[in-house]
Amino acid sequence: MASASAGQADTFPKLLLRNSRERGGRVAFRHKDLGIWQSWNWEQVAEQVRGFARGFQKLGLQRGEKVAIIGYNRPRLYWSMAAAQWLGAIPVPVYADSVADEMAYVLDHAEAVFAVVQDQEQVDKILSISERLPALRQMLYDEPRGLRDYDHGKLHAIDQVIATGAKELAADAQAVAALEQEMQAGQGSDLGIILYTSGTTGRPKGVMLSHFNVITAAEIGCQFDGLNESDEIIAYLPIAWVGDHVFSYAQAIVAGFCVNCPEGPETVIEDRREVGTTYAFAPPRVFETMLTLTMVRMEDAGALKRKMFHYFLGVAKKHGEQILNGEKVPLGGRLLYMLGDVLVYGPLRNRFGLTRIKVGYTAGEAIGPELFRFYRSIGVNLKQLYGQTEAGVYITMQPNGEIRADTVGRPAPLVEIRIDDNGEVLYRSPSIFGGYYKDAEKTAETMTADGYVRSGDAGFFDDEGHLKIIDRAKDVGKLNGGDLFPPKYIENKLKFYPNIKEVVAFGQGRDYATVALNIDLTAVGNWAERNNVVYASYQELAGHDLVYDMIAQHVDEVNRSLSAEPLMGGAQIKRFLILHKELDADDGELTRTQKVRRGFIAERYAPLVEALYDGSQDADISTEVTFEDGRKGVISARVKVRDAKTYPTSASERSSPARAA
Amino acid sequence: MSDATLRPIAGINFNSFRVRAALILAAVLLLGIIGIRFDSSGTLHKIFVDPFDQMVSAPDLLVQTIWEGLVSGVLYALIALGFVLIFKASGVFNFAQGIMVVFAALTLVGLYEKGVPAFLAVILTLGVMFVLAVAIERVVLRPLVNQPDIILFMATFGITYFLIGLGETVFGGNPKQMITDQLHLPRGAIELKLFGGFVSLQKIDIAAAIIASLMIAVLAVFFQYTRIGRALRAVADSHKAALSVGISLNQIWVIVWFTAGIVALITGIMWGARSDVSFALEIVALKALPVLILGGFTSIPGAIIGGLIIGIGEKLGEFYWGPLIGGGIESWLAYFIALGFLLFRPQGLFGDKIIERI
Amino acid sequence: MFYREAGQFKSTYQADMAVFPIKQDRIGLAIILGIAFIGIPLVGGDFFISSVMIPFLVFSLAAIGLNILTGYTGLISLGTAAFMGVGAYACYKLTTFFPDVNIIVLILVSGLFSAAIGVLFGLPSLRIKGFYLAVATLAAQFFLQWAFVRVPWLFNYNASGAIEVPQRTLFDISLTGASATPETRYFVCLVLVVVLTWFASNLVHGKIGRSWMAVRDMDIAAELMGIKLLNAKLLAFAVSSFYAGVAGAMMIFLWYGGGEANDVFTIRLSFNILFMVIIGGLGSLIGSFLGAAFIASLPTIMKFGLPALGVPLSGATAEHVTFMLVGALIILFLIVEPHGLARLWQIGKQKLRTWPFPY
Amino acid sequence: MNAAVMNVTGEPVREKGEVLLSVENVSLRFGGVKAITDVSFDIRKGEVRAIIGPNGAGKTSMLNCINGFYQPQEGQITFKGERRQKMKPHRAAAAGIARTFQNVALFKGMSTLDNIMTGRTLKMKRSFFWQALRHGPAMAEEIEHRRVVEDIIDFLQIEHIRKLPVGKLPYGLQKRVELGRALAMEPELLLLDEPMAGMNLEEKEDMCRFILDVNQQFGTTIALIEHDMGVVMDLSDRVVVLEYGRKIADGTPAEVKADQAVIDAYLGVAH
Repeated sequence: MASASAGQADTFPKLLLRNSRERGGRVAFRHKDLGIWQSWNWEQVAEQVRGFARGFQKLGLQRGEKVAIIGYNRPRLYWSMAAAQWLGAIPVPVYADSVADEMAYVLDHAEAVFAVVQDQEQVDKILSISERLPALRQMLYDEPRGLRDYDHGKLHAIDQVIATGAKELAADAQAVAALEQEMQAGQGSDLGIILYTSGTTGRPKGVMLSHFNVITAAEIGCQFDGLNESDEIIAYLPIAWVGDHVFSYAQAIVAGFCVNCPEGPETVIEDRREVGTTYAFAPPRVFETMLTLTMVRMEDAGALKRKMFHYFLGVAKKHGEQILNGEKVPLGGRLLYMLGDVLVYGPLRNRFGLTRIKVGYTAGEAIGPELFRFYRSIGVNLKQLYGQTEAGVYITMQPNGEIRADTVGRPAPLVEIRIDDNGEVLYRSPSIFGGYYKDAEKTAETMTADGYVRSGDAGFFDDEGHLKIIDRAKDVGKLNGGDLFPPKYIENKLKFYPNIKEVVAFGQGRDYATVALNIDLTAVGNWAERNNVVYASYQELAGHDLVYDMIAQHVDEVNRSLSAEPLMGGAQIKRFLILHKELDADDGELTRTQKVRRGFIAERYAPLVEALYDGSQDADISTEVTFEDGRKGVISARVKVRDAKTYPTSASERSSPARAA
Repeated sequence: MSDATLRPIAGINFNSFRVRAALILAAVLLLGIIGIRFDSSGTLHKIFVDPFDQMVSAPDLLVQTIWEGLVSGVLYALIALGFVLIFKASGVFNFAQGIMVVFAALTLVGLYEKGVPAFLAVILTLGVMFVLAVAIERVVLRPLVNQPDIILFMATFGITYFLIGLGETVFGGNPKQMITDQLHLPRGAIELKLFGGFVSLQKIDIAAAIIASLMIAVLAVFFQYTRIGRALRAVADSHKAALSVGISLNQIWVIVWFTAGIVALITGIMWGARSDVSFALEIVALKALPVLILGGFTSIPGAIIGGLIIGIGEKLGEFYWGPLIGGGIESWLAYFIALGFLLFRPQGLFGDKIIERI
Repeated sequence: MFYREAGQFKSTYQADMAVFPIKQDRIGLAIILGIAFIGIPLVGGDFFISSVMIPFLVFSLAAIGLNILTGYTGLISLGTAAFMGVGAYACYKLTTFFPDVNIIVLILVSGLFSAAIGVLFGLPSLRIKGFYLAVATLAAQFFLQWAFVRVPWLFNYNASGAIEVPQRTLFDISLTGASATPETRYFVCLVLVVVLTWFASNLVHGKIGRSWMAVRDMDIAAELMGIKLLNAKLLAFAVSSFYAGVAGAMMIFLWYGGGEANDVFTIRLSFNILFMVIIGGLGSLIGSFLGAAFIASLPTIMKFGLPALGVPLSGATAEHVTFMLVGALIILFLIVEPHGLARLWQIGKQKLRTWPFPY
Repeated sequence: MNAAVMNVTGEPVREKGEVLLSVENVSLRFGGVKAITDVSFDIRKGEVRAIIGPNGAGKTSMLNCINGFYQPQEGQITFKGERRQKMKPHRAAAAGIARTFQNVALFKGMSTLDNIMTGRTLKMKRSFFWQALRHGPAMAEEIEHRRVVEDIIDFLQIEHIRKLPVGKLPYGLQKRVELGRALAMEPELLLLDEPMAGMNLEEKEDMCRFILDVNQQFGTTIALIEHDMGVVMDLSDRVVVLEYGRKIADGTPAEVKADQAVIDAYLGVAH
């Protein structure tokens, strides 16, 4: 797939001018400001950017220099990217909420000579670190509030910079020509942008992407989902993040659709509802919050309404996804769903601001299948995507009709994927980055000789060629037999059962995998009530044979699914036990964000872990616990250990993983 | 904060306003006098000179007119009294007061017609008025507590409609005769020879004046010397203060509405004795409103004096000037008199000074 | 439930300040107008049109007038019926003086006379407030009512005291008089009401409406904003009386037909219109329509509804019971929803907008 | 980049202009009660003038005299060279005096937006006829003023309550809306009657910032009554101190703070 516009318009400023010519009257940017959606069409945007570029030029910006851009999603900040690119300078968007120290590092490392910022807060932040930024020459700001009395020697209002630039261009034909020349000098292969990744370890790394990289990535996305100039997106994610850069800047310019900037971070939901975006992106937690709020609010509704609501959610669960996928659904179900659409789904989508949604994406972390299916069942075409900054975002995508909750889809167009021996996902495409800025060593570590990029994630392809991400590659361990042991993957599989609340998987350096788990007291308690199981405490319920039977079934199902997956068959659970107490952050067993602390638990419950591996049928344990009122006590129990059935690994281990065309 | 100072509406610019008004009045008079001199058709003469001529030349008629005005004034005052009682204690502008008068009279007559002895009927009617007070407190006031004044005002419209409907349903819509004799009220007239003419005073009117005075005296004693009376006065100042006396607001409302009911019954008897008992009285009862404007919503003496001014004023106006413009001006003259006063004292003759704070 | 507000954004202040910013509301309004202009004439019988719809429209207009004064400006008036009467008699006199001028023009012009009288009786409002003012407006009510009977010039010295509605046409269609069909009269009423409602809506949504509400909510602060209290109040009286006057003219010329003019503009009618405004909702134009529909239809419902329910009542008793029930209903209504039908409407609309959520 | 070059210029030195308003020997009585006795002071263009004093000192009465709500029996008030003893409040508004109230005096039934739009009333000239049409010139005018109001809303950061009825807003926000309404009049002299009464610390800080911003960005002259001495000392250029309706001190915050009469009357009292 060759870039359609690569010939003539191979940089963003050129694309911008193309938009101005071809769809000049269409709205390009909107910003909720002063009570209404202030709008600019492509022609106006092109004029603004042209003036901005001239303003930059006058302030002394040179080809190849870096411009730091800091702030919330604002049209003028996006324009500053285009204006910098116009002159061949490189925009470096920076996370606005990063602390001064981190910002100082990025600005210094990028050798930014200009900083374009949103408001006084950012101006102050940069002033506070200015002695560490010897290269910084000029600062521009978008919102003048509070900045009136600042020394304006090297501080400029964007408005004014654009206005002066535009005025000069209007008066001086020569300047126009010179500016035109500057823009024409730019090429697709030029460095277009540097995006700093907020590394979980170490200093942020500057990912260098050329115009060609970003345009290619944008085209991949646009063609995959058929995005065009009539689409609307709301830009609310950090501008320094590759997703926002590709969705809200690159794709908007490539496809010519409209970017809507919300009034502020706290009004995003409201603003999204007003705009009614057709193309949306949100991390899973956003979707989760919306669903939780929905459920909480519905609790306050009248009994009849609540009943109706849940009834139709049931209908949606049964038929919704099939209808969305275009599968066959019995007429009765279809009619019920239509009714439900009038009464529940339509209004819900409306409240979420997703009425006009064409496609929505979630990425960043694994989304719970329930959550994912909920949105799809009410008619929101939600998809998952797997991507990285280094890839220019896209690695895998979910084509319509092939959308699963548990995989991240097929390799994106133009992307090749290879699974390394240790399970790590490697990828190659025209949109991958050119290297880390000023860090050849890291670049060499990440890029293979044949041009693949190491993702750092472990994964595998299932039978249908869909990629599954298991875990961070460095967290995936090995059993003594050499089989892969992905603890988080096993744990998540079990945790998707409502009866199971927490799971800890053991197996690193052992012969086989085992798990210790917590049942969910609410869910299992309900079950117990229905099945006349009498219990007095969590401990008693957890030790009940029928409960063990039930959990054994879940474990069995998980084993069966593991056995069917390549590379995972060896990680089947051989033995499990149900812990006699709930894991608790107060006891240090969970982190405050409710993640299990595997090592600590292994230590604390050493006798139980021992029992999992020495073949005994039960084990005694006494643990110190902290009660809610702060008192400490000791719980002793005899915990049963069960064997679980394992299955022969059916799928042949694939030596050569699927490759994308 | 304490230096939230007061702006007496009629304070600072009152003087100038009064001066201006006096000037205007003087100018009108002057113009009138000049006009009379050049007045060929005599219209101005008829307005400004003739009536006074008549007053002087036939003082007996004047006295008669004033007496009649006085009597109807007393009745207006009695209705207004009921208003004031309720407004003072509960802040409710009780539009239904006029209808309560009719309703009470109708009940009394109705009961008598059903064969109940006259005085027992009076007691029973009092009982009905008490039940009415309790019902209004329970059904109307209690659920509407803390609502804006206008809502309570409208609710009393509802009461009015309800009482009209109830009264007519139970006792029929036809006018009835008041049982004057049975209640041993005097009949007939006393003829006084005065200024060379005769002035006729209806005995019932004299009785009305006496009974009204008595009732006002009783009320005054009640307010001055009984615990409940003091509580009622307290509640007019502050609801909290009333609670500290140990009487619940709800009780006070019942008492006040009952008191207003008693006043209504007495007014009804007096009025009924002078004319028929029917809901046509409703419109006449509205006359209590200008009386209230004049006297102020919260002043009992105001209600009395206002009633007398309105009564006498409208009779004089009707008798001496009414014929000039077609007669029947009694229906609106009272309002204009009140309006005239109001422009000078927006809070009424005896009303509390309106204070604006900012 | 029916609201799909996602995607309805405003990119100009003009759109943002629209009276009906939500598309579904505009559709709803169009449907209502469609029913009023097409549906009712097609479906409704003569009786329905002349004894339900025309009264409803006339009362609605009067209620809008009073609502401008009481709901928006906070001045209580008990003289609405009298101002309506001024409109009716002015219209009558105008038809005698200008027999060739179109009756619709005359109806509108007669509103101006009413406005002038309204201003006159509104003058005391500068110094008088609240209930005092309400009582002062009674002066207007009784004086004008008296004038309608006692000033023979007003009814052209007609012996019966009645005024007669002359036959007037537009494009050869009789609009008024005996030969005018209920449908024609209904259309004239409807057009007048729709146009005047639109004007009223424009006024209350702009500078003038804000001045009125400012005077209502906090007159001292309003004065310090530079609003001249007397001007704002008199303007409210003028506009209010204009609407009442037009409604009165419509009442006689398009509904009653003259004969009873001297005893319809009574204080009872003033109260009824005040009821409409309060039960409909103070400070709401929609409320004026709802209130008019409620109060105007209540007696009719009682009259025909009770026998239908199997409560046998003789004519007179029925009337008495109706009175009682109306009184009781008013009290009940004030207890249940003191802010009127408009508030119920608002709540219902809000529920639909947040559907399926309860809030 | 050189930090010094781009630094804040520090507390800007305000040029105190000519006298904008002067109060000369003003006395105000209510019946026999003297609220203000023979008070004189002036307010200069561009300054923040504080009026302080114990409860009942006549501070609010003073403001009421300045904006014409009360007419003093004696003395004169000169505003922009125009000398007068009497003035109607709406005339004061037209002359360029706006104010806020100690107990918020908003139009409770209206939205934040409409409340602030009310402040533009004097500047809106379109006739009744156009208003009734609400199209063409009337709409254009409405939009023009809406823009100004939106700037104020943005300035005071009350975007999120733009369309809510003010009656239900928390107190702190109501105070802010009231300030917005006064600002919408584009006054030359802004009278603030205890702008921070009843606010929590954070709200007070916000309000202080707004007041300073108004003074600096728009150059509005401000006279304010305030009880919080810290606020008064921080905000004001000059302070006049009243006690029992008489002036007992007048000067810079530092001077007033050191004045013995003031200490006795006011500062000495535990607050």
